[in-house]
Amino acid sequence: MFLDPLTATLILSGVLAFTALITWFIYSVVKSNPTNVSEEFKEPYLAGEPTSTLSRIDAPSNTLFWGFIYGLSRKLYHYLRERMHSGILNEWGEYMSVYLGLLSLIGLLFTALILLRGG
Amino acid sequence: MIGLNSVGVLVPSLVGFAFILPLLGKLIKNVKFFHIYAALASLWAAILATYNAYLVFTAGTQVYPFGGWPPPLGIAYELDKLNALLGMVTALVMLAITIYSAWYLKDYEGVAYYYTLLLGLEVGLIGCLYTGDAFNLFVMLEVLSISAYALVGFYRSKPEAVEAAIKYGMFGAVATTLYFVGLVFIYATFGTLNMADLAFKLTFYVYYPVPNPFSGTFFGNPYVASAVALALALWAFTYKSAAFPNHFWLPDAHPEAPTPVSAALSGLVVNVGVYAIVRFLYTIFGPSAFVVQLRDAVLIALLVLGIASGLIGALMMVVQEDIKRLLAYSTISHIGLVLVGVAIGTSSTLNQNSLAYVLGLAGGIYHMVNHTLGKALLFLVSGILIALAGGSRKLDDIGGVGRRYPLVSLALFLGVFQLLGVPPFGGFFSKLLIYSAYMEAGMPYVSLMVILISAISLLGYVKLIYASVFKVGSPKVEQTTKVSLPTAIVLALGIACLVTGLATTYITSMMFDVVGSFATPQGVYDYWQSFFNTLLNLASGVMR
Amino acid sequence: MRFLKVRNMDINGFLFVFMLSTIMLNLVISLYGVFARPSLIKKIIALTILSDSGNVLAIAVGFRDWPSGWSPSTPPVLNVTSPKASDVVSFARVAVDPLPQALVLTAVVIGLAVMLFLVFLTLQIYRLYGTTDVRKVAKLKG
Amino acid sequence: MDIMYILGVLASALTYPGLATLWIISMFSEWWVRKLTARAQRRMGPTYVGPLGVLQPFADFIKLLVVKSESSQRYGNISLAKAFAFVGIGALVASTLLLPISPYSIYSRYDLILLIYFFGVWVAVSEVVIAISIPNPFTLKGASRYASVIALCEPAFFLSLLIPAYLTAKVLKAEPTWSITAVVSYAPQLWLNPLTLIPMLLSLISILVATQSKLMLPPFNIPEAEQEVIAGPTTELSGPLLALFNFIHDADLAISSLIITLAFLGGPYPFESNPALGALTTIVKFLLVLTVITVIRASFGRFRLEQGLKTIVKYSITPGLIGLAIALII
Repeated sequence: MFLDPLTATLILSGVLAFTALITWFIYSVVKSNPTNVSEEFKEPYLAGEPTSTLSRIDAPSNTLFWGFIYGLSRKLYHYLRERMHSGILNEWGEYMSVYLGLLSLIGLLFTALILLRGG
Repeated sequence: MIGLNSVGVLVPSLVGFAFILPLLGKLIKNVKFFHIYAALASLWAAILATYNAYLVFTAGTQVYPFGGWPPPLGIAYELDKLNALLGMVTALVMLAITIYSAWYLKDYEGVAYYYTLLLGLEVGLIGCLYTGDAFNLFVMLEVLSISAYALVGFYRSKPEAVEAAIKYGMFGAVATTLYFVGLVFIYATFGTLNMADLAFKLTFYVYYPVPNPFSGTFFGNPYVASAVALALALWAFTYKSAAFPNHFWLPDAHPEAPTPVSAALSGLVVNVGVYAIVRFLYTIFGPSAFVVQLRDAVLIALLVLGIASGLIGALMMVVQEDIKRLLAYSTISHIGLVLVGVAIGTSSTLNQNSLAYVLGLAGGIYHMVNHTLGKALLFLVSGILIALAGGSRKLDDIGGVGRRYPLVSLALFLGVFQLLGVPPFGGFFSKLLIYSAYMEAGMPYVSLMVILISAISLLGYVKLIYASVFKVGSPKVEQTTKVSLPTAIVLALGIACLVTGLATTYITSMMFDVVGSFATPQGVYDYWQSFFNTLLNLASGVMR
Repeated sequence: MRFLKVRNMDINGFLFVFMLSTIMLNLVISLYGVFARPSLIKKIIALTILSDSGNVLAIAVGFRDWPSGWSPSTPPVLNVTSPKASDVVSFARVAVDPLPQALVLTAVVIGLAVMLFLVFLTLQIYRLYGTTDVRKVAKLKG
Repeated sequence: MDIMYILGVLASALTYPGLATLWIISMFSEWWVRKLTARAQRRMGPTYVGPLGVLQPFADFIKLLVVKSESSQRYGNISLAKAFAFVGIGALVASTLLLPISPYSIYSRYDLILLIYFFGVWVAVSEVVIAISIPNPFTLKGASRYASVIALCEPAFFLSLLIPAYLTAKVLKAEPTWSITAVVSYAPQLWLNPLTLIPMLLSLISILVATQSKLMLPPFNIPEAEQEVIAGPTTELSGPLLALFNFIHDADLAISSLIITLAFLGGPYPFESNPALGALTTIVKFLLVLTVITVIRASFGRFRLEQGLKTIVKYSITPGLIGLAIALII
């Protein structure tokens, strides 16, 4: 049926919620076993190693996207963090004044254009 | 003849509420009084702003000339649907923030000054939005800025806070001064600073050149004046709205402020910059103004800047280790998206495809509202998490406090979904409008950039959710901290996020109305028409 | 350079253009000062120059009819108790425009507040960091 | 729009092309991929249940769901994981309704974006949340790896669907614009026109690589360290939850292949008028796409994460961008 995108999204969201509810219902009917929290499963699964081999269970959040940050875009991030967002007011000022210069240049070019055309 | 009305009374009464506070602070020592006082003042503002919005949406544009002076001579507030709507959202979110402050500062002694500044911030915000006078916008921008600088440096013995405040304040002062210089050029050439009057004169300049004392000189050339004024004003407004490359102050300033203030700064103050950009580029230097080529060039520059800030904000989110700093970069990213939305109105788009024009602007304004709700919510949640984790803002120290507070986590999820823009949250629909606008305008690569920005920012939000809800840490949970009041507030904001999505058909048509009131020739006509009506009424009163 | 031509270019016109150019130069120099000088104190001084240049520019805008004649403009005070229309017209021709002065008055007051605040922050920076060099005041980054 | 229509949509969400059909297709796709991979590696693959073991995935699924018990570790939040699993399944079902394969399919202008958000974003968010809600160093690695890949392959997926949509709107002036339905009806014409052939080819390459990476199939399921378990995000999942996660993953595979089949290979073309023959053609094309994906999967080794990400940029985003540039020019 042809709908406008907003209504279509709302209907599809309704379908999402409805299907999720139905799936949950089917799941709770089909699954008869209770949640098992026996001793065997209490610790995280570390391929057979005991938890004590690790100093911490979780990963520090800054290593979460190591591959994305250091693998893919190391140069980009180096530029963004060390050069651009250096925290030094004057280095920010360079970027800002370039932008101000750009806006002034647009204004100047426009004015020159108009005046040359004899406005 | 022009008595007190709700449009005119809101800002002055808030000024009164704000400036009596230091005096009361000397007299009354009970901290609770100030919490209640500030909440009541905010409630007053919220009721009035909502009533004003109701008035504008039912009865059309409202003009309030202060002191009964006819508008181009005196200052006037002019409310069309755009600023009425934004004013209502601002006042309501400020109400939530003020109530939240009562919890946040429950052990703090000097609350009188805090609330003076917070109410001053609200005065600045609503004043900036309501005013119909370009110079009054400058004054209100300064009121807003001074409150904001002071609130950023509120913890004045903390080196980082003072550093952030001076970094923000130093260039902020430059920005507002440059805007003032731009206004001088406008006044010299057009002889007026009233926005509606300017819109009128700029539209009809080609047909009826206005003579001015400097006609024929460089100084009095309207093209020169428009170019200078637009360049300087735009620089100042992009500074306030933190668009790349004027965004540097934001990730320093917003996290260092007290958390409720961060929510106000990130959710509301940046909106004022965008609002001013929109007002200048669509109402004053509107599509029918005589400086069309200049306007097109500026809009294309804004589009590029919007995409750049979106990308940089999203990329920088991924590497943050501080929860509030992560949210601050997310603000930059979203303001970029809003700018992408409102930068659609080049003359070629308008002439070839007015549907794209309306869609893009509606998407931009809608996204502004959505971002306000989502970002205020997330900052307030971050305040709760930080308090529970013993005061550290590091993502690692927060270490999954959220898993012990399911309602707070629920609010966090709602806010993240709003900002990530998944259906059926409001953030999705505003992005949908922006996508469709650029597809309609035959620029699908812009839509591609928007989806790239969204996809990269997914990483940042995953990091946020992971660190605050799922992480297995051993955080120092402050058992004594009661969080029922702030939890109720963030849940209310979360519900608001859902409602902006589920009621989207109404809200979208409302946004189209809003766009019609400030960006279409008819809307601009109405804008100066109501200005002239007020002028004529007052003038006939004087004659009598 | 037609667009730089002032009506009746005489000594006053020349002075007017000269003043405008000076103000523009001042604006640019002060912008350089704010953006490029490392010391916060120097930045604040440059900022003062910037806002004062803006104010002078505004005042200059208010001078009605200056470039054209030798007689200076008069203050915007109407010295006739019951003015006729002709009085108002001649007054409007010779009097200074009062509005820029009102604007400047407001801007000066606001500028004072901002400047005081920035000076206080700089003092606090000096207390906390022991320097006002912005290259060293950079704890927040990334 | 009346109540009967809504009821019809809901019924369709549960039967065809919704939940039930999706289950069958995705289990079958899993079998097809497993069998082909096994044969390519000179193994037998599933054989026990049903002819050629075709019912093996069904049996596995039911066994995991019904017989095994739910287990939770100390840090896990199993109910949240389940909630997001259901949401993920809901999102997949909702995205099947956008494909023009049933009388109750929903289409609108810009429904391309709806497809991306329901099929891409919601599913990705669900999978990530399922993984991190039961924390463990391996699941975290898996989840962060998945999120990193998604950050690049989501735009690539969008880009490669954008090209045929743009071409149908611009060259063929088809209505509704930017709709997957219009793309499906007009895709074969784009292949026949030499001007639009090149961007279509580029976007096909782009979407194949994007699908491969979106599903974390080899070569994109990258081990970070030697001792890492390959399971990645599913390390801590067991019993019914694992069944749900596998279902999401298989359904993701099935729908991706279906999208490629419909949007690029024209679905029932050239037998649109004959329902039976058309359905048969669609099925054959669907199996072809699955086979191609399996062949790519079987013939590559694994990449490290940064290699994988660079591959997406090189072989998915770059051809997509070139294709878009060509599409914008012509």
